[in-house]
Amino acid sequence: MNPEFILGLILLLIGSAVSAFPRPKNYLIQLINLEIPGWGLLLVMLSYNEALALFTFGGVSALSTFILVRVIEKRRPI
Amino acid sequence: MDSLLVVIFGFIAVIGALTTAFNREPYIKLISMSMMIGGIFPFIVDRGFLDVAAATAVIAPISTIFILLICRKGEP
Amino acid sequence: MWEEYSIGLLGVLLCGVIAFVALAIEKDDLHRLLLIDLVEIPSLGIVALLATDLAEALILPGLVVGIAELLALSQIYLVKEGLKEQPEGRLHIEVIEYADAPLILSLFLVVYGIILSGFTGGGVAGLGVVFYFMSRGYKEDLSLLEAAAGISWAIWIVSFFVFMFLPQYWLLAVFGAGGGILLKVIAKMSLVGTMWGRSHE
Amino acid sequence: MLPDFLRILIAAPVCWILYITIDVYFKLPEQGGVSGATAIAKDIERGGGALHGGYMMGNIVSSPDASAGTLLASCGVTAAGIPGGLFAALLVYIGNRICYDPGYAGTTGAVVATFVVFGFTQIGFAASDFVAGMVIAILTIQGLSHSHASRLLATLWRWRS
Amino acid sequence: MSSVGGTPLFLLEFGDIVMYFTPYTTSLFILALVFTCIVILSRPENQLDIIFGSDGYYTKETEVEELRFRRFMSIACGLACLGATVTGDVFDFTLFVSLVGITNVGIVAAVRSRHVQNAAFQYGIVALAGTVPLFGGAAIVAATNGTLSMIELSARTMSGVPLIAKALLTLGVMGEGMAPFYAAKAEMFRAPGAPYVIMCSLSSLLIFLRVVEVIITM
Amino acid sequence: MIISRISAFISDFENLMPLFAGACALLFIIGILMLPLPYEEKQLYPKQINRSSTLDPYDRGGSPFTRATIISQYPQNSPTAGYVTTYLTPLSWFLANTTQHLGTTIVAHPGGILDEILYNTRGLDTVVEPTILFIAFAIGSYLFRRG
Amino acid sequence: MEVALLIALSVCAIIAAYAAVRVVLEKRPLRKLPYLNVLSFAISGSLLLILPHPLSIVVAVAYFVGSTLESNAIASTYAGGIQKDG
Repeated sequence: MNPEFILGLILLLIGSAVSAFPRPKNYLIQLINLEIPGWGLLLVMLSYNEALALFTFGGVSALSTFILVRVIEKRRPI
Repeated sequence: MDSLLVVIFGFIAVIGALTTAFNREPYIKLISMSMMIGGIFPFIVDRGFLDVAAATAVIAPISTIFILLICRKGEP
Repeated sequence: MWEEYSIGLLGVLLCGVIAFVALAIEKDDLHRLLLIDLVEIPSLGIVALLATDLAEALILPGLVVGIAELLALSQIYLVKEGLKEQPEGRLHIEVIEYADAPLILSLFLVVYGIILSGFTGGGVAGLGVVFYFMSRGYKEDLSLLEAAAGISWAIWIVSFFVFMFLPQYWLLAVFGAGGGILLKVIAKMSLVGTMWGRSHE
Repeated sequence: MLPDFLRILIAAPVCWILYITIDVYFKLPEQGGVSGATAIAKDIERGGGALHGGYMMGNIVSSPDASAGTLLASCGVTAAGIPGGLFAALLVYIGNRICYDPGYAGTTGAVVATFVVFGFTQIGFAASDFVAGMVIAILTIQGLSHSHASRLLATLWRWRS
Repeated sequence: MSSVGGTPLFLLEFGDIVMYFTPYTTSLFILALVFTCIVILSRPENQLDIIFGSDGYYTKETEVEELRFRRFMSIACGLACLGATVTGDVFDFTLFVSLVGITNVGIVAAVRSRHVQNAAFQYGIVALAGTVPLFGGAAIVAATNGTLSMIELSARTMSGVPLIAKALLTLGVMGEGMAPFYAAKAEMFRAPGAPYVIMCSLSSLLIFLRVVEVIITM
Repeated sequence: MIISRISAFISDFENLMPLFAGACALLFIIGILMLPLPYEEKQLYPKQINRSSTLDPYDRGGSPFTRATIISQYPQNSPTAGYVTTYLTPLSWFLANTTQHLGTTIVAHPGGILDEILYNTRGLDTVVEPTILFIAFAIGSYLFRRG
Repeated sequence: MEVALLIALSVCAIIAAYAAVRVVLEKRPLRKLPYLNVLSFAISGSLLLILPHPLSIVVAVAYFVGSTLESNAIASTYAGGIQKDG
């Protein structure tokens, strides 16, 4: 149980709670909230020294943000 | 890492996450998220994964710029 | 015997419960799509708790697969809602429009991605390409990319059979596999970037 | 050999003078480099500050200027001596290109700071003192009171012009 | 190895992943193979609608490209079924099942009708959510037993696979195999290219049958 | 009748998603209740961390073109397992001899333990994954081009 | 770790914590950015001091430039971007 692990779990829980029930409820807020559990998972991976997985996760989560932005942008107004 | 430093950086990350989570303004959320990421970086560097840290530092703002595309432009 | 594995599993499963409850009561389709992105995180978390090299070998491709399925679903969503109007798709600020930020950053990411190779390199380099396309509003013919993806898939399959049936040539197969997957993932991800523009023709 | 805290407290004003001089010399307080910097300046002026000081603070926020050059150069000297500092200067130049800035202030600051910090290491200071000193120096401008800091910077700008 | 499917007749080894052909899995494999061949060979006919009250009729226009795409997806689905029926590794099985899921989404989504597109989207969401229990179940199996190979797992005298992992795997397969619920609209079966829709149902049936064997064996 | 009502509920595909998500949530809660799960210490491909090595998080022993010992499931099926783990390209050889903290870059470059697992011993997994990628992008680009 | 490094690191970390508190307490988004700037100065200083190695320079610069770019983009987008003249 190292500090990264505990911190990661805290961020994971906060993040998934607020991105499951965003407030105010719109797509932009939910998309921003989605970043928090991502960074939490990154810390959990860090605590197990899974550097390559962490790295790939960083890149891929940015890409998935882009994909979701593309959908939301086409669906204006938010 | 020293336990004092762990507490401080953990505090920055958690307080950043909480502000990101419970604020209602998109811009303030993005600023707080940047703060949270600042708290997380020392942990990555402390493990000695310098290449991962450098690349992640470049990727994080790109992700923010993607999100800025849908923040309403010119509107506080 | 509440050791670290069980505690981690508790946290990750709680996240899963929260996400699935939200998914169960959600009615709006786009919110569902966003929640699906959330639900992926606990599943990766459960795998990450395995804490061996095997865990990483299971996470890496799982990530790439997750994003591919997300892309397919988002495209189905756009088609089903009939959303075709042009998004503006550009950010009118100095850093993107005038500065060299997109060029330098994407160059860095692409070069570094090619050095990395494999799934990781593909993801990183693909991100660089997507960022460049996004900021410059560039459009490219899709057919070239698809051909590249097909060829790289074939390279990878050949390398797989070399590994399985001609193990003495493993060195060749490592390079074939790494390069093939790199090319494939970059090509697919750049497809995302070109889709940012208007639809073909 | 001075005690540790005292060395940091001496390093802070040295860094402060260094980066303020270079920033004012390269006319950072004249106008905002990007629209974000201008907006920050206007916001600070509305909060009771001075416009030209606000421009400088906005420019510091939105691109790596001499203060960043000083910080990163002293980081470089801490890690690898003079070559580290010059390498940091090169990276700061690239960073300036990324952030839509001509890059004179940041690079000059980094190069000058490399030699200043190296000079101080010869008389018993540690390069890491300058990292902490620079953080304290930037705290006095950006982190304590925006209105007072911007008025101070505007006064300095009036002398320059 | 003793399992419900009988003793393996033949093992096909790809490194750590061993495909095993017991009588049970072999029969599923042959079924999948036959249907894949049917899909490859079948030429979907054009559908005729008779105008009521007269002798006239017209042919429903469908694009060649759409049919070709759906046929490609069906073939891929058949190949995925082939893999899913014989693979001897839990994680590999989950991957093949998610491949079946995404190809089924493709088969449904290619139809140009808003209603069907909506069904495809809903099914796609279920399929993507289904990967969560699938991967989770496989990871729990690996963590509690230290192996992913079904042959190893069935060779253990005392089964160490927790019940929750089995339940997660089953639920995941149910999520991926929900295609018939979405395709079971009359218009889908009446639409041109119906053999491809039957492929959906068949693949779901096959992966259901296979997951039963997997969880009993473990 | 209750059965007809259930079948009416299920036949509307809008309702299936909430049903499935609810089932997943329920199962996860059951999973939490069953929790302290025993973690098997004897895992395949275990991690060893050697902080002083230049290949830091991925140092699995061995020098180039020798065999490392890999704890895989069926060692007899992969006769060359262990060579890829120790292999370093010239670039990564240079990096490994120069600096201490670039272990991730070195392992992501061709060669290394993850390439061993992904391409060699568990290659079939990796065959399926690019195929999923391929299928998903085929669906996306087909729908995009059709407009 | 040397004493000088440790003290410098503690100074950086405490200033980072102070800046974080100020970021949270400030109400207006544009006024938060200078405090965020202090935070990123402190963090990039401590990144190097945690592990003084030549490669850490790259990490510190990458983090600093990334954070600056982010602030720049946020501020410019908030301000409305490039004003079209004429």
